[in-house]
Amino acid sequence: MPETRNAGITAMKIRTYGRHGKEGFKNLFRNGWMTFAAVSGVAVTLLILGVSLIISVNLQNILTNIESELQFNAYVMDQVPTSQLPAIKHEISSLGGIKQVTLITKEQALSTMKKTLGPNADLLNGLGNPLPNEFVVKADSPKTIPQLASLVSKIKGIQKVQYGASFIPRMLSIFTIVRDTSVIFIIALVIMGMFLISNTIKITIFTRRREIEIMKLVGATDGFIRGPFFVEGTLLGLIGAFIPSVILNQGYYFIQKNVVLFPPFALMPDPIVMNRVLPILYAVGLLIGAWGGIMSMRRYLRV
Amino acid sequence: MPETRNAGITAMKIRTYGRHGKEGFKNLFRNGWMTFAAVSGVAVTLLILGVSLIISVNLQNILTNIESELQFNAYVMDQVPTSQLPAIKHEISSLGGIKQVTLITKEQALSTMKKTLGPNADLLNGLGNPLPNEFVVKADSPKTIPQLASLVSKIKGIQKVQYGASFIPRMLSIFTIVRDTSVIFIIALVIMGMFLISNTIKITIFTRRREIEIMKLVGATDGFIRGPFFVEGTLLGLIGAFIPSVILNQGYYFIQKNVVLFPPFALMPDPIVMNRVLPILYAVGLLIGAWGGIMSMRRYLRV
Amino acid sequence: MIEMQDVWKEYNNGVTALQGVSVRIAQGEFVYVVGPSGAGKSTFIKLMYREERPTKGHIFVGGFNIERLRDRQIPFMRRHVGVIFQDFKLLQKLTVEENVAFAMEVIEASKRLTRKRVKEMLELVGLVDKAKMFPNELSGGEQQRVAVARALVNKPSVIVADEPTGNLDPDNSWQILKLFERVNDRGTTIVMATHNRELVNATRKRVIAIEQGQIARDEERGDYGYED
Amino acid sequence: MIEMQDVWKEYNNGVTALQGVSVRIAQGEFVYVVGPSGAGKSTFIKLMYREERPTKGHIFVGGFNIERLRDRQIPFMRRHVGVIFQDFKLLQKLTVEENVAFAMEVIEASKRLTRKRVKEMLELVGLVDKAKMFPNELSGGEQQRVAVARALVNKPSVIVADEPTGNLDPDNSWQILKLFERVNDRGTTIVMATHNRELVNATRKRVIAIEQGQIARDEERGDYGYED
Ligand SMILES: Nc1ncnc2c1ncn2[C@@H]1O[C@H](COP(=O)(O)OP(=O)(O)OP(=O)(O)O)[C@@H](O)[C@H]1O
Ligand SMILES: Nc1ncnc2c1ncn2[C@@H]1O[C@H](COP(=O)(O)OP(=O)(O)OP(=O)(O)O)[C@@H](O)[C@H]1O
Ligand SMILES: [Mg+2]
Ligand SMILES: [Mg+2]
Repeated sequence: MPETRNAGITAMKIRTYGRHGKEGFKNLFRNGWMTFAAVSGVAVTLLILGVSLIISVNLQNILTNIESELQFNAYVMDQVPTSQLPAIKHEISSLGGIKQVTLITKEQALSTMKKTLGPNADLLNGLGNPLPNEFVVKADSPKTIPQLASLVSKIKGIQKVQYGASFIPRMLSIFTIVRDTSVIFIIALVIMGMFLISNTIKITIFTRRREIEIMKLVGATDGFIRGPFFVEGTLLGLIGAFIPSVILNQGYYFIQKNVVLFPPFALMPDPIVMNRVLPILYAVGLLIGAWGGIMSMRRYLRV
Repeated sequence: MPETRNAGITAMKIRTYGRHGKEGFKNLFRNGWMTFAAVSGVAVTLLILGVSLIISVNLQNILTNIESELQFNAYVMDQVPTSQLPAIKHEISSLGGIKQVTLITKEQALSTMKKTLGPNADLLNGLGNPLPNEFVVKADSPKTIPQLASLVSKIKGIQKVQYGASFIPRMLSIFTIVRDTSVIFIIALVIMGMFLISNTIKITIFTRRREIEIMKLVGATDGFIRGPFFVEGTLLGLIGAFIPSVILNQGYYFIQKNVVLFPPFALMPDPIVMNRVLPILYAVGLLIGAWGGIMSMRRYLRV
Repeated sequence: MIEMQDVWKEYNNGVTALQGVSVRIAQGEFVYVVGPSGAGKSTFIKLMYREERPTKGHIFVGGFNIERLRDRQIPFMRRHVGVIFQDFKLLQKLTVEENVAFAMEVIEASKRLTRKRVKEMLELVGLVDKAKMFPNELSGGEQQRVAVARALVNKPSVIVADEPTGNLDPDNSWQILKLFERVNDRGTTIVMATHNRELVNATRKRVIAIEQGQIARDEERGDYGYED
Repeated sequence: MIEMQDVWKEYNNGVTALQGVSVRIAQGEFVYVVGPSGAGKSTFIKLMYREERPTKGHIFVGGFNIERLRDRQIPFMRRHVGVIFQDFKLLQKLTVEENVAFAMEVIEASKRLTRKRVKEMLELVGLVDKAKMFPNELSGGEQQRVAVARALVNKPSVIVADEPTGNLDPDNSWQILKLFERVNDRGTTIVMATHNRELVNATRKRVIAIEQGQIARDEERGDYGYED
């Protein structure tokens, strides 16, 4: 026989891809409860991951809402005439990082104060208006508030700037911690989820190592053996992601419709959350299902 | 041969228990990476469970802290003399569900107001003190605040009761939701964790079904076969719980020492949290490891 | 004593492997079971230690009424029957000596006795130097001899062997057969399914021929038959 | 053509199964490999399709230099060698006909040809009526015949068979042997390890006797030997 046989490696026939698809699909059923165990393992893992993602996404949103409500007050000097207030407002607005500037005139402030004092408000009568004009300033990011406040305080005509000095840094540190923690937590969870899923698949394939070895001994190429496993793994990942995605979608829709929360704490609308969460679930499921399966069978191909 | 053979069932010898222990321990090593896969699966699942438990425990604590700070104000009529204030204070305190009552005299209130007004405080001069005496009342539970407020308002000498009417119910609904959600979430997570772990063990044992069948055919009783599996499952659960418990303990200790948070948001001390979380981890790990293993091998014993 | 009364066996897939088999084997007999591939020999043998259950009929083995046996009594019945399986059924995670010892641990024999008997048996089948090896490190014939050793180590009152020499060379086959004869001389019943014409014809014992699930021939001091 | 040049095989556990084996088998030869249990016959055979790799020495099979083969070329080499394994190695999840067809799917033969060849082969080994059954529903001999069918279905240029009649009655064994002879007549090399003295002595072909890992005898038209 000629030595040229060594070059006998050819591309796979198209028909063979069809076979892989069919075999992969069949295997799903032939492996019976083993498939069930693997799919349900993947589904449960992704469900946990999905719930955590949804919570995290909403948490981020709530934090953003609250942050956007953080503000400080700038009191205008008494001697500044009302006509000059728009100019000051404009000056404040033109600082970088300002989101919104609202003028509260001394008249508005007084009526608010009267409301606060309630029946005792009479006592303020005949006093004139002791209160100054003020601006309520909202910043793009709460982190910049101390800095912006000091800038604003230097604007001509501004007497004083006031903000919850103790409150903001405290809030900020908690926000930062919650946000960072939740991001770390989610990343860790995705990694662990991937680990759990690939673990399940690894064990599942371990039960079929003999099968793989036999195929190899009968002359199957690695690609030929991988084909159906790839299809099977993909389907497994797909089903394993589909189940939690349906549960999450329906469940979240229900909760979001029925639980009425007030603005800063409101749940984000269903489609926005799902558009962020579901792709991650499918990506993890599919990737680990198909790719993880192929990887963990690799060692049994060395026959 | 006599029919009396049918009664040949005897109790297991003590020596045999020693053998089960030894064999179970040996199997842990003989099954090599399979044991590793199962243990790490259990460990990761319990780690996720543990982190969620810790977060939940702290969340509950924070909510309790915040709740305990919720309060309302009761303004005293102007005509009530200062000498009668202690009596009113006592009357409020003696209502059920009151945690703390603090008197803020009109003088204290005025100085606080002056501080708030800052440089404009001068404007209040020569006005006398328009502000009333007031009591700050903290309740045991925020839920009772509306009710307590209405009771206090009926006390003689009390002019008016004021609380963030819109704020409290809104906070309360969020608290209730967060608390209930986190409890449901944790329960669901425990169940899913149990499912994942028993799934892993089920697949692990599936790979050994032939082994179990052979033992049965060679004359081993169910108990004899279960023995080493029980030991192995117990060890597996124990190790699988030990790893996350060490990680959680060390990790939480580190975080709790290094992350400085302010009172209502403070993290609970390490020992208190761990005393609640670790027993759950060990219980889930051991229970599912030993009992789940035995259960899932049952079907292979029918030979 | 082994007795079957009009035993039928239909597998789940509809194959009828045995059709009305009745046979009586006295304690201490040595019986060959012969017949073509797929005739029902293994099924016949599997019924004796209840790996398979008959669809119909009664089976008695050494005082046990096989179908009436409660689940928890099965192991105790099996301890009186040493089985050599056609596919060996060795525990892959145990070494050769541990595989043989397992049959004795199951009956909670003392460590000392176990060690002694295991050593004896491995000597008899010629595998002392492979004692520490695992089954997948053995040749086919060596695995088969481990299976023989495990079946005999407990001195069961009945030995059923399903082609115990299928993977053995004539020399080793003869040795195993002589071992069986010695054990048989001590009063142990032996039922052995075999394709080995040489052995059967040379030893002249009772031969039960099974064909298509039925007993076609049952001769004292018979021969293998099927000569062409 | 199969050639071995001073081949040694030491397993990981230290057992030396082959010690300096050199042999040349021409294309179209029919060779029996005989020898006692554990002599190294299976090892000798496993080297030919690279289930095991030699510790030392060179092996050539049908134009392939076995040790030099790159990993991705191995499957293509194996397609020229039909193997009947001592432990059958059937795919438990596939039916009988699927098991046989698998060897043809691997070489991407057309569906029609596959169906035709599978049917032919099952007829030859007498298993047409068991085509839809799974291996664990077959008797030992039936499984062995499936293994034979799978090894032959591709018309490989070399067939290596490790005790292909170990679980078969004499009748079926003869049938398999005749099948081999027919295939051999068409130019296929056949290497067959066997313990079946009857077959070897009745057909008189080249006999290679392996003892303790060495070739003890290599005779054209030899007999089984080892008579007592
Ligand atoms: N578990 C099973 N499920 C379904 N059918 C079976 C099963 N085991 C055996 N059979 C069928 O029962 C018949 C008898 O099988 P058995 O194993 O008893 O044959 P045998 O005489 O031992 O053959 P051999 O000599 O080849 O081992 C065969 O046709 C076989 O296909
Ligand atoms: N995978 C393995 N690992 C370690 N040792 C092995 C392995 N396979 C076989 N051996 C040893 O190598 C020697 C030869 O084994 P081999 O299977 O080649 O024998 P054989 O001639 O086929 O015997 P049999 O007729 O019993 O099948 C034996 O001593 C066996 O214990
Ligand atoms: Mg049989
Ligand atoms: Mg061999």
